[in-house]
Amino acid sequence: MELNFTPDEEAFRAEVRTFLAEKLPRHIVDKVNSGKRLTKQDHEEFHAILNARGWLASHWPEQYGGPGWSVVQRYIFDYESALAGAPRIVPFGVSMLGPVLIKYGTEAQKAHYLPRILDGSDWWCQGYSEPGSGSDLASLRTSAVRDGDAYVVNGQKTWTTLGQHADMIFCLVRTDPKAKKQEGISFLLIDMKSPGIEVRPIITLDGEHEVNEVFFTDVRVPVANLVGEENKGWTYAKYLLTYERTNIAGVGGSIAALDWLRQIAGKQKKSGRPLTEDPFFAARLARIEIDLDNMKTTNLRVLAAAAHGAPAGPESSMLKVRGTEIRQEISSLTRRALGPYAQPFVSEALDAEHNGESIGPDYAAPVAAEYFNNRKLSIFGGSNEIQRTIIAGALGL
Amino acid sequence: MELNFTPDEEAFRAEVRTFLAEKLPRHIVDKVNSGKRLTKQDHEEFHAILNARGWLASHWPEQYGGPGWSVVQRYIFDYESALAGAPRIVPFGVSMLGPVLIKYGTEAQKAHYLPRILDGSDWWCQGYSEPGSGSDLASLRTSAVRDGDAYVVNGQKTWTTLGQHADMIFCLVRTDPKAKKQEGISFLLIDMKSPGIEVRPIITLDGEHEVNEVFFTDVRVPVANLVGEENKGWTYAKYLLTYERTNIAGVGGSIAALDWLRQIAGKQKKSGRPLTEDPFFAARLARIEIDLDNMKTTNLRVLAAAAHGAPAGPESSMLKVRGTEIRQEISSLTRRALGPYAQPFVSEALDAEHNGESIGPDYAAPVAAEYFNNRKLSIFGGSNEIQRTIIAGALGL
Amino acid sequence: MNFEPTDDRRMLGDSLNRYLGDRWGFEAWKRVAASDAGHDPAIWAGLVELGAVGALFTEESGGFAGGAFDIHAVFHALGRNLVVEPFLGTLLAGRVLAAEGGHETMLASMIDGSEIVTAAFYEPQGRYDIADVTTRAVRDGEGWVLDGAKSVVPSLGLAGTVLVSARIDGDATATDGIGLFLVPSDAAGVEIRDYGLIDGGRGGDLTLRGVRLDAGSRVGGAAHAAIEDAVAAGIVALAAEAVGAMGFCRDATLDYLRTRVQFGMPIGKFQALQHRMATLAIEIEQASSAAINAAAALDQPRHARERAISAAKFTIGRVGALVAEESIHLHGGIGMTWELPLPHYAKRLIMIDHMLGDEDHHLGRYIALGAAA
Amino acid sequence: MNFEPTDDRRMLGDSLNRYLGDRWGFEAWKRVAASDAGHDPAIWAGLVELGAVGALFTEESGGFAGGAFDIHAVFHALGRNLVVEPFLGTLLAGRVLAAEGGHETMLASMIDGSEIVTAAFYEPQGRYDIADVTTRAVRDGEGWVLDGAKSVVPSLGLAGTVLVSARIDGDATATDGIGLFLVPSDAAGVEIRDYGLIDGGRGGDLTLRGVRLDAGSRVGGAAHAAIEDAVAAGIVALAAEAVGAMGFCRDATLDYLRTRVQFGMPIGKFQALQHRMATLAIEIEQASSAAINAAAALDQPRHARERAISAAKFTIGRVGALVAEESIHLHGGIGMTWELPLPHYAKRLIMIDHMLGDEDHHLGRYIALGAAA
Repeated sequence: MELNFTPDEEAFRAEVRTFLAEKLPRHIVDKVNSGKRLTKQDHEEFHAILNARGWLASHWPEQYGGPGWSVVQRYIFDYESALAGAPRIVPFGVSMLGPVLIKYGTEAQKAHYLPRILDGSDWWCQGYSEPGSGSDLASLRTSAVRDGDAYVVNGQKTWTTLGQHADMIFCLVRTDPKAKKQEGISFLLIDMKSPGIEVRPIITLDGEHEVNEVFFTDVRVPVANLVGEENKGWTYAKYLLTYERTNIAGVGGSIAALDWLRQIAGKQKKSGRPLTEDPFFAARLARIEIDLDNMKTTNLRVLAAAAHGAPAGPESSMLKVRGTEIRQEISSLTRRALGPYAQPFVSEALDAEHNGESIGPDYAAPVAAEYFNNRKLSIFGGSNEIQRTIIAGALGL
Repeated sequence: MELNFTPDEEAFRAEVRTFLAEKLPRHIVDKVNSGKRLTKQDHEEFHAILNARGWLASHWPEQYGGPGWSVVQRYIFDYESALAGAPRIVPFGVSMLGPVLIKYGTEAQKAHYLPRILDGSDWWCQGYSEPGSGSDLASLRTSAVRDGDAYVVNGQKTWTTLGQHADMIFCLVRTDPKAKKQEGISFLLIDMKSPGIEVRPIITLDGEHEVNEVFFTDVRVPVANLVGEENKGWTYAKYLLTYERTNIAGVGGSIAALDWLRQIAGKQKKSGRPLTEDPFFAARLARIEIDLDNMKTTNLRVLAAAAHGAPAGPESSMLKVRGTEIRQEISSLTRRALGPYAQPFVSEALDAEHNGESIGPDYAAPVAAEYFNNRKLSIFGGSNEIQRTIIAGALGL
Repeated sequence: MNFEPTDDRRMLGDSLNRYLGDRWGFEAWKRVAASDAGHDPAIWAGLVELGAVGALFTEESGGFAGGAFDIHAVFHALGRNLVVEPFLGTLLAGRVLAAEGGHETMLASMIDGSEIVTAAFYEPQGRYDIADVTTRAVRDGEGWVLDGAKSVVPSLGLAGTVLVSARIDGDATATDGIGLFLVPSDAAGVEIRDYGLIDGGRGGDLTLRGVRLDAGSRVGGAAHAAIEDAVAAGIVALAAEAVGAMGFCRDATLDYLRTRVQFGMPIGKFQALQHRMATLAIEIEQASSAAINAAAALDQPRHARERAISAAKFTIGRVGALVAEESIHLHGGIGMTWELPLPHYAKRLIMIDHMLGDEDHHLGRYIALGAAA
Repeated sequence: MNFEPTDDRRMLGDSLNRYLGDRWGFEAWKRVAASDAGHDPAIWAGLVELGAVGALFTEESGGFAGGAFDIHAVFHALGRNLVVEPFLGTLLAGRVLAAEGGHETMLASMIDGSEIVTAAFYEPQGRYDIADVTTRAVRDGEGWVLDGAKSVVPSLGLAGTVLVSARIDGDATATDGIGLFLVPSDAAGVEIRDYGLIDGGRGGDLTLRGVRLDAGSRVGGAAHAAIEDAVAAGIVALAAEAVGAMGFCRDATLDYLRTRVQFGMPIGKFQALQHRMATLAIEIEQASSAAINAAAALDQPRHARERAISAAKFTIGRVGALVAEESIHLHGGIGMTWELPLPHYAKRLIMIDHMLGDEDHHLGRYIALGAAA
């Protein structure tokens, strides 16, 4: 039993830390750490910095531009990045589509799209969910009908995260309406500038615009944009959903969030003493800190098993469930810590350019909104109920 | 909105208190309050006292010997009895079979059995559950085959509480093996001294003998002992299960248990101070006290609605679920309160005659065993899952 | 024993619900919540007309009811309909004015809706402690001079007058030595920072710099007990409002579970969701009982009253968070969207926990009151 | 990073599990748990033979391993097999003797199984506080006289010698001024009250009345740090034992859910039970991680060690109760019966929380250690 990283891994960690200290722009870190909004440019700037170092596509094979890291290195990179206040890498191109193209794409698709993901030419978004198909993804109804050298796509996608910035969308579409529900689905790459596409914002409960609806009306998509075989899209979709789960528990992000919470709770006062000295709040804080410490080890155990070649089990579902529960609880405690000052909400205060005086403590502005926004964590990415059902199945129930 | 009892109800409460103070034997109260075992004689003595006053069968119509109480009076009686340290009335004859006979029995059955329930001539037990049919009661398989003027019964019942004391058992038996599962069931009254009956103890996890298995091998039961119609037994069984739920939340018992817990926690020390001053323990205690106070009002709201003629809804299921959760939590806190002295267990110390010096505090002996025994509360009487399903159904799901 | 509301209260609740059903609704909420005023004068006038303010006060104070269950009835309807009008501040301030007497004119203006008065009992450093008062009131001839700051005052921007607690004497957290003062919002030295709240209402920070008040501005004498009583009434109100909002969340979630189809059936047929919904229904009944207990205790002696008040606020906080989080979750993605009423009710439930003391504050207080018994 | 046990530890664990599978089992447990000794000399001898005691101690102390993960491996097997032999007292006492040095003969007898030594660190008034020591040790010429009482000492009735903490100096709860003494169980003035425990093991209360000991009976000097270290090792052990027992409960419950048919299908097909079982599986993984964290921290500096130790004991207590209660509940009535192994594992899990400090004790300690950081 060896819980420490190897000397090589420790050296790698040091290299990552140095890189982040030197290259991660201060203005982006400040936004992340204070809960301010990130612009499209912020994301692009960060991606370009990673790409320049060859670290953007951490899980791609080296021949396509990946750095050739082990799962442990990938974990270390994600963890250290979160602690350093880096934004999460927008996953749609790099983490989701990339591996699918690498495994199932044509040579032409790989040659065209992979470099454009790396250099930021294409901002990708995901067209999976539909209004009628949430947890039951395979019930999707957006249709693609072959017409000469194109598919004609009609339908609607929803919860398209950052779709407002996107150049391209990868979509699951129904190409065989008569087949059983998983069997008539294909995987298409669609240019967002195609005639017949309309993107409409969905405003979330916190007033933010992060997700969208995407409507398709007689959108023509070249047959060359089909990935793999027609009607086999479900296979690729499942591959995508299970491929990259190193960071599914979000341990680094939760540790950073917990640090922030601890700082806030140390500054907030109750009966003249720091809130951290209130036994009830201290107990809430200690419980989540202990649970997170345990999960950090659970996550490393899963990684170590994966590194030793153990087959994937229900572990990623376990990490997803508990990881999101922990993150939600940290958000909830941060909100509680603020006391009455959780109530005020001035949307403009979340823009980095905002110069207004803060209402209440200077860390208060984003807290309640972030708590509400984080309610999505247990819903998106395969709801925690779907994950529990997967775990139960793996347990033989 | 009037949360207080009426003056008449308050007068009744005073009458009950006086009665209990005068008539409830001290040696029984001492056993109840210190968690000692009750003997068969203790139960019989208490029943006889109630019967002498005409208060044993509190929900029977007056013509059969009931006191003619309202639901509120019944609640007050149960509540005050629990607070005074009275044992629960053994329910099988009085609370379960009685109402079924009154509604569905023949005149001869009523004339014979009801007085014998009241005067204690017959100790009844219940033959519902079978090894293969727990939550799915209607899947029972004990068979009764008509043979002349008798049914011949073969099969096995289980979880027969206090069956070791019983003179009679009321059973659900299958009389039509070809009918759909609820439709071939009959309700039989069986003399426990019949040839072919064998009672075997089931020892529970705490080492106690409270429940039994009852085996039937070619047991002849007179046809006169059939209640109602053949193959209609499921109707009577359901009536029995839903008839008497005034006290399903067990508020009085939980209040008494909480008082006991509070006394214990006041005597236990942590860092030289009463355990009640420890913030974590105080929080556990306050949470359950508040939940119980809320449930007391929830219970009264249900009773008031029933008294005003509101139809029965899922409320009794809600009271059963939360009532058992609260009682289990009180047991759990009492165990926690003991600290290291929850561990010792000397079974003989639970006998009233036991004269040995106590191990640790004198209140410690029954606590852990009672905690483990109370795990049954969420299982028996329709498991809390069955109740939640009933609630969901009533909510239109 | 009778848990049915009286006919008067039932009629009041029914008429408020009917009026709000006709004239108020989610579109109106979105409009008002996005506005700078955070208040709809027409709705406020309509509710005043129906007696929603008068019902909070006794006849001798110029109202027509004023019992705890009247407050309960009004705020239950407000909660059920997600109303954001300045009722809480009106109740807190009016309750003190009515108890102390001598403010009939102001109360009459509050009850007829022509004047909005709110109450500023909390301070930035004081979290939820009404005794943690560092705003100073210093004698100035016959009058007073006030200096200090008050945090997240409900509906501050709408109020013409603010009832402010200030320390005349004693240590920063002593219950003795606190006075109450009526401060006109346009008095010299008063600075009001008005802002929106995340649940759609409005609040504000109040800064007082050398604000000179005349002798008549002082309300009553030693003020801690009066503030505690007003907060108790405020908690009766918030508890009822929360129960009203919980009822909406329960019904909306049940509707969704019955109609949303996934995997070929309504998701309400999935047992895991059924059982969670059953738990939610049980908890809402418990919260409802807690709110009733608080109302029933409002006229009891202090110790019994405050125990029930803290028990209720604790329960409402605990169950409110559960209802908010579970209702959003059971709705899935759609529960995260601005265009659905549900998440705004959820936000209101969460924010009620941040008003007049949260779960932990009241659990601690309940324990302390028990130890003092 | 490698969470696989070393080959030696895997072999040790495998051989213990194999031996216990062959020679120990539920029928044996029932026999031993009902006996007055609460101990099976043959099984004890067999486990000693396999090195289950020697593995707890380093080579220089006469053992052959002694690392935290060796302790973990042994106790995991004990937990998985519901063994009730006197391992915990042996570990607690032996750890102190090994650390202080000079007790090679006694350690050798403990490791070869010929002598059972236990540790009495807790007192009736002291709950879970090792510093709350009122047993007095008073100088008597070259020797000592001990007076006092010790509570629920593990395997007391089996022990020939008891390592007892006693106060030489200082206030009743001071960490300074505590000494440790080896007390022969047959010394004059020693009274042992031996009793069964609800989980099937044995414990005892120890009373000391004017017990005269010679100078050599004192072990080491200031004892608080040594006791704390021994308790830390004891918690590493109990955490591993608990995780072993949790694994059994999980597997037994899964088996039951897969085979018990109700309403025409295995109850493990009911989604509400599936999701509860999934939660249980997640929690058991978390508890397992907590036990690993504690073991990994045992050789760390005090502050880091004690934080991880308290975090683990808290986690084990919390998850242990959940696993115990849920496994019984998911079994239904059959889970309440003596004839099934499951409820006895559940009892053991609950009782582990009552040893060496419970959930609340260690949560408070974890917080205090954090504040002191």
